[in-house]
Amino acid sequence: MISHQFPVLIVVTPLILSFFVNVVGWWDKRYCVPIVFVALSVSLFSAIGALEAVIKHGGPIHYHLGNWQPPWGIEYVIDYLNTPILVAIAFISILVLIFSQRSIEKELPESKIPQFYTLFLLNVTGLLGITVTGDAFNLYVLLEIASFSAYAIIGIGERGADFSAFRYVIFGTIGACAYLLGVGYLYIVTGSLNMADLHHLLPKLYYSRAVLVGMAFFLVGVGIKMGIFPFHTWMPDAYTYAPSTVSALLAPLFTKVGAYVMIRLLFTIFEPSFSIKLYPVAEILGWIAAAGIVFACVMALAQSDLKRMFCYLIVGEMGYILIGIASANRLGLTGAILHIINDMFMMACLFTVAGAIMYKTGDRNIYRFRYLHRKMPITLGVFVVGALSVVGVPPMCGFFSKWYLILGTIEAKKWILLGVLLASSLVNAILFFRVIENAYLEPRGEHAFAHDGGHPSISLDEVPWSMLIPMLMIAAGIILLGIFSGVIIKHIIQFAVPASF
Amino acid sequence: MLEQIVSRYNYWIYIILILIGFYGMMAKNNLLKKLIGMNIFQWALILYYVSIGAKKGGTVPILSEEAGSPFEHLKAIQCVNPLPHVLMLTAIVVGVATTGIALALLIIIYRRYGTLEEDEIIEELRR
Amino acid sequence: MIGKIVSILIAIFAASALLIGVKDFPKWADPNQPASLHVSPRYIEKTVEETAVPNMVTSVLADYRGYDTMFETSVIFTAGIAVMMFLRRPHK
Amino acid sequence: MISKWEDLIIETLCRFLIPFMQTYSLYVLVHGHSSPGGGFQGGCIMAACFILLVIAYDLNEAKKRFKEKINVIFCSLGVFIYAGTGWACLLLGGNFLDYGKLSLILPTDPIKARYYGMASIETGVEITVMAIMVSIFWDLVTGGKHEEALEEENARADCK
Repeated sequence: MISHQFPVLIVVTPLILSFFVNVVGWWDKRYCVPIVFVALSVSLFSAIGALEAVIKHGGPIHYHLGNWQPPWGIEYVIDYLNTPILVAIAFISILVLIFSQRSIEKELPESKIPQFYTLFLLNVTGLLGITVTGDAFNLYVLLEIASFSAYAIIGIGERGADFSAFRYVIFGTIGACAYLLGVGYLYIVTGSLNMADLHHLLPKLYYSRAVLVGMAFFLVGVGIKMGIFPFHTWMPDAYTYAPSTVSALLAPLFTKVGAYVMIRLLFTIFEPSFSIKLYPVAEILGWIAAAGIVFACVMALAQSDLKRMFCYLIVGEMGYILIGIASANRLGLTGAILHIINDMFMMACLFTVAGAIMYKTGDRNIYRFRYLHRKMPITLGVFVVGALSVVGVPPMCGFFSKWYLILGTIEAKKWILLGVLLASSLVNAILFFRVIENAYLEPRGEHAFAHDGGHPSISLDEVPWSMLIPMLMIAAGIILLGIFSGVIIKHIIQFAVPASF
Repeated sequence: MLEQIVSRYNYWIYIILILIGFYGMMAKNNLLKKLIGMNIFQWALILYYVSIGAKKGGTVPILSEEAGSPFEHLKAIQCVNPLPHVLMLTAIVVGVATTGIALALLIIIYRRYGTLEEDEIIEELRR
Repeated sequence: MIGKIVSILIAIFAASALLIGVKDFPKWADPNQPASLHVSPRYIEKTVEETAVPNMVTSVLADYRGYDTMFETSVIFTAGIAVMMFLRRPHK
Repeated sequence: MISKWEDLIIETLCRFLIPFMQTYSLYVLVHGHSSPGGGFQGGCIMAACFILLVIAYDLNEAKKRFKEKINVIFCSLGVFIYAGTGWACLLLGGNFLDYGKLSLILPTDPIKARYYGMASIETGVEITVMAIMVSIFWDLVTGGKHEEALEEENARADCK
């Protein structure tokens, strides 16, 4: 019986416990983290249960909220596309929570901790809800919950965070309103808000201009939220100035959930025949992606702030996912979906490392990382794993999704996109080598008098275990995802790609 | 053309409002004015949705219990569409919440930088 | 100044894109528009039968689409907590 | 704005008006099922009378009637009632928010149980909206300083 309720438990448990966090935190701040941990664990458990149920059932499972039939009520749908993403969201948010304890203690005043954890939990609730819902308007409401909590937890960061949070409010509202306009344009011509119902109703109306405009605004809205190239301007500032835990939470999850919504939109609400054949939507997305990747590479090379460099990297990674969508074939889309999950782990890895370095040294400038490998060897080891994965070195997961993306572009005969993909991998290698060089290699002159095993003044000064363990688990996750990517594709993602490909 | 405008004038008005709001959001230098532009933008959307719900000759979507037992005979055509109204209740709440958060942010910004002009804040941040 | 002109152009571009869509809309207040025919009739005709509430807006808000409203309340809650976190000084 | 005006007419009028506003707010809440109204509207009216109290008297007076600690609890309590109703339905064997299942514990049939389920969630909405609106008002108007801001304002008034 409980297994039947998994889809809703994923979202509702963190929601109801987030109300407790605020009240309990008012009395004693120590209970905040355990409550959040319990909530997210139940979510993770339910998400794994849902994944199992989907595999056992062999297709999408519908859950009717309030027991109303879908076009009238709201339904939750779990299928092969969203369950792996749900599991990844819940897993990463638990790790970031464990990571957050010490980092937040250092970066925030004590009186703000209960509210911070309330918003943390609400944010994860929103992201999980976006992923699981099957109703276009419900998605909007959840998007707003996720965005509001994101505005708030970004705004309490260091100097400059408040202003970038305000810019994020403005951009985020444009994005959400554009999404709502898209829903409205589809609603006025179909009269329905349910995604599956829209999927059935829309083919008759594919030549209506209202549907085309609706889709365009959908894409713009989701694009702003996920930070693809021309709409990314809010992102680097916001994620750089946010507290390091917050960027470790939002950077991996929020943008990727946006990418998921885009795939839902293009292939569940609309049919592939509309978004690829009738109008050159995929073509346009491909060009935007290529431009975005080039732009992101150039901008990332110009940064000396570690977090800001990663932010531009996200813009590039979003471009990869768009390339997978734009190549419009089975291989490319497999790569895109796999890359959503892999990129969550990769970005979580990089941003937690940035947070750890920030915790110990209070500095993010990559030119001041000298001797860091003696000070924090494990942190830098994790960083190297993440870096190799982003560059695309075989045992790590980043290689496999990139492999599928490249195969997809070859099959679609989109040579420019292929060139961009390969070139950007090279640039990523340069990018990360720059950091590794600064952290690992020692200047020649000083090396001479430190021949007996290290500079005397630099001793081991690693971050506490509560930060190391999540980082190591993420690094292990990257390697395991890489090793088992064949299994994941064969049993899950293969079925997530629409059948018409 | 004129018939096109007259028969859909609500939608034209909402687009004009969106134009104003969007311009305010993008072009104004003062952050509070940006916020006002954002509010106009959101309320324009609400006008749009409520316009969808309208029906000529439709009455309010509330049944009155006094007049005999009219419940069985009610046809959909007699009442305006309640769904957009419900959706817009949500959107109104979202709008209020956005305004609240943005105002709180503006108070912090003003405390920290002593101004609400965007270019002055950016200059202050560069320093 | 250039920024203002660019933003006017972007705004006009967005508005004209919206206007292109408006051409295919049903007429305003048309009782036979799709939005009035597809999902909403059940809300109007069956509300008393199924939920015992004569106010359709309430019944749709709280029952048929009650899940939306729960998150809508959570949105208010989120905003309140956010403002509290931004501004409130430590409690004595 | 938050300090004392000491205007007899305003104070008396507010003392007269506020009970009626609160009653009206409850009326709007309870009659939300059969006439325009509901939790949001009622909550806003209820919040308005606390805000009126702040404007007519001062912040301390309002905080004496509506303590900060109670406000924080109310913020969570309302949404908790809403989600808790949903959980009750879930625990009684239905889907989430399937109020019909409440008939197992309420002495009514499933259709009428939906009516009571809605009444319960509207109450939750009213509580949250009221508490949050008052809390946002306090924070925005005093810049989060609450009593401190009041003292500052009084000191400034004394200087004049």
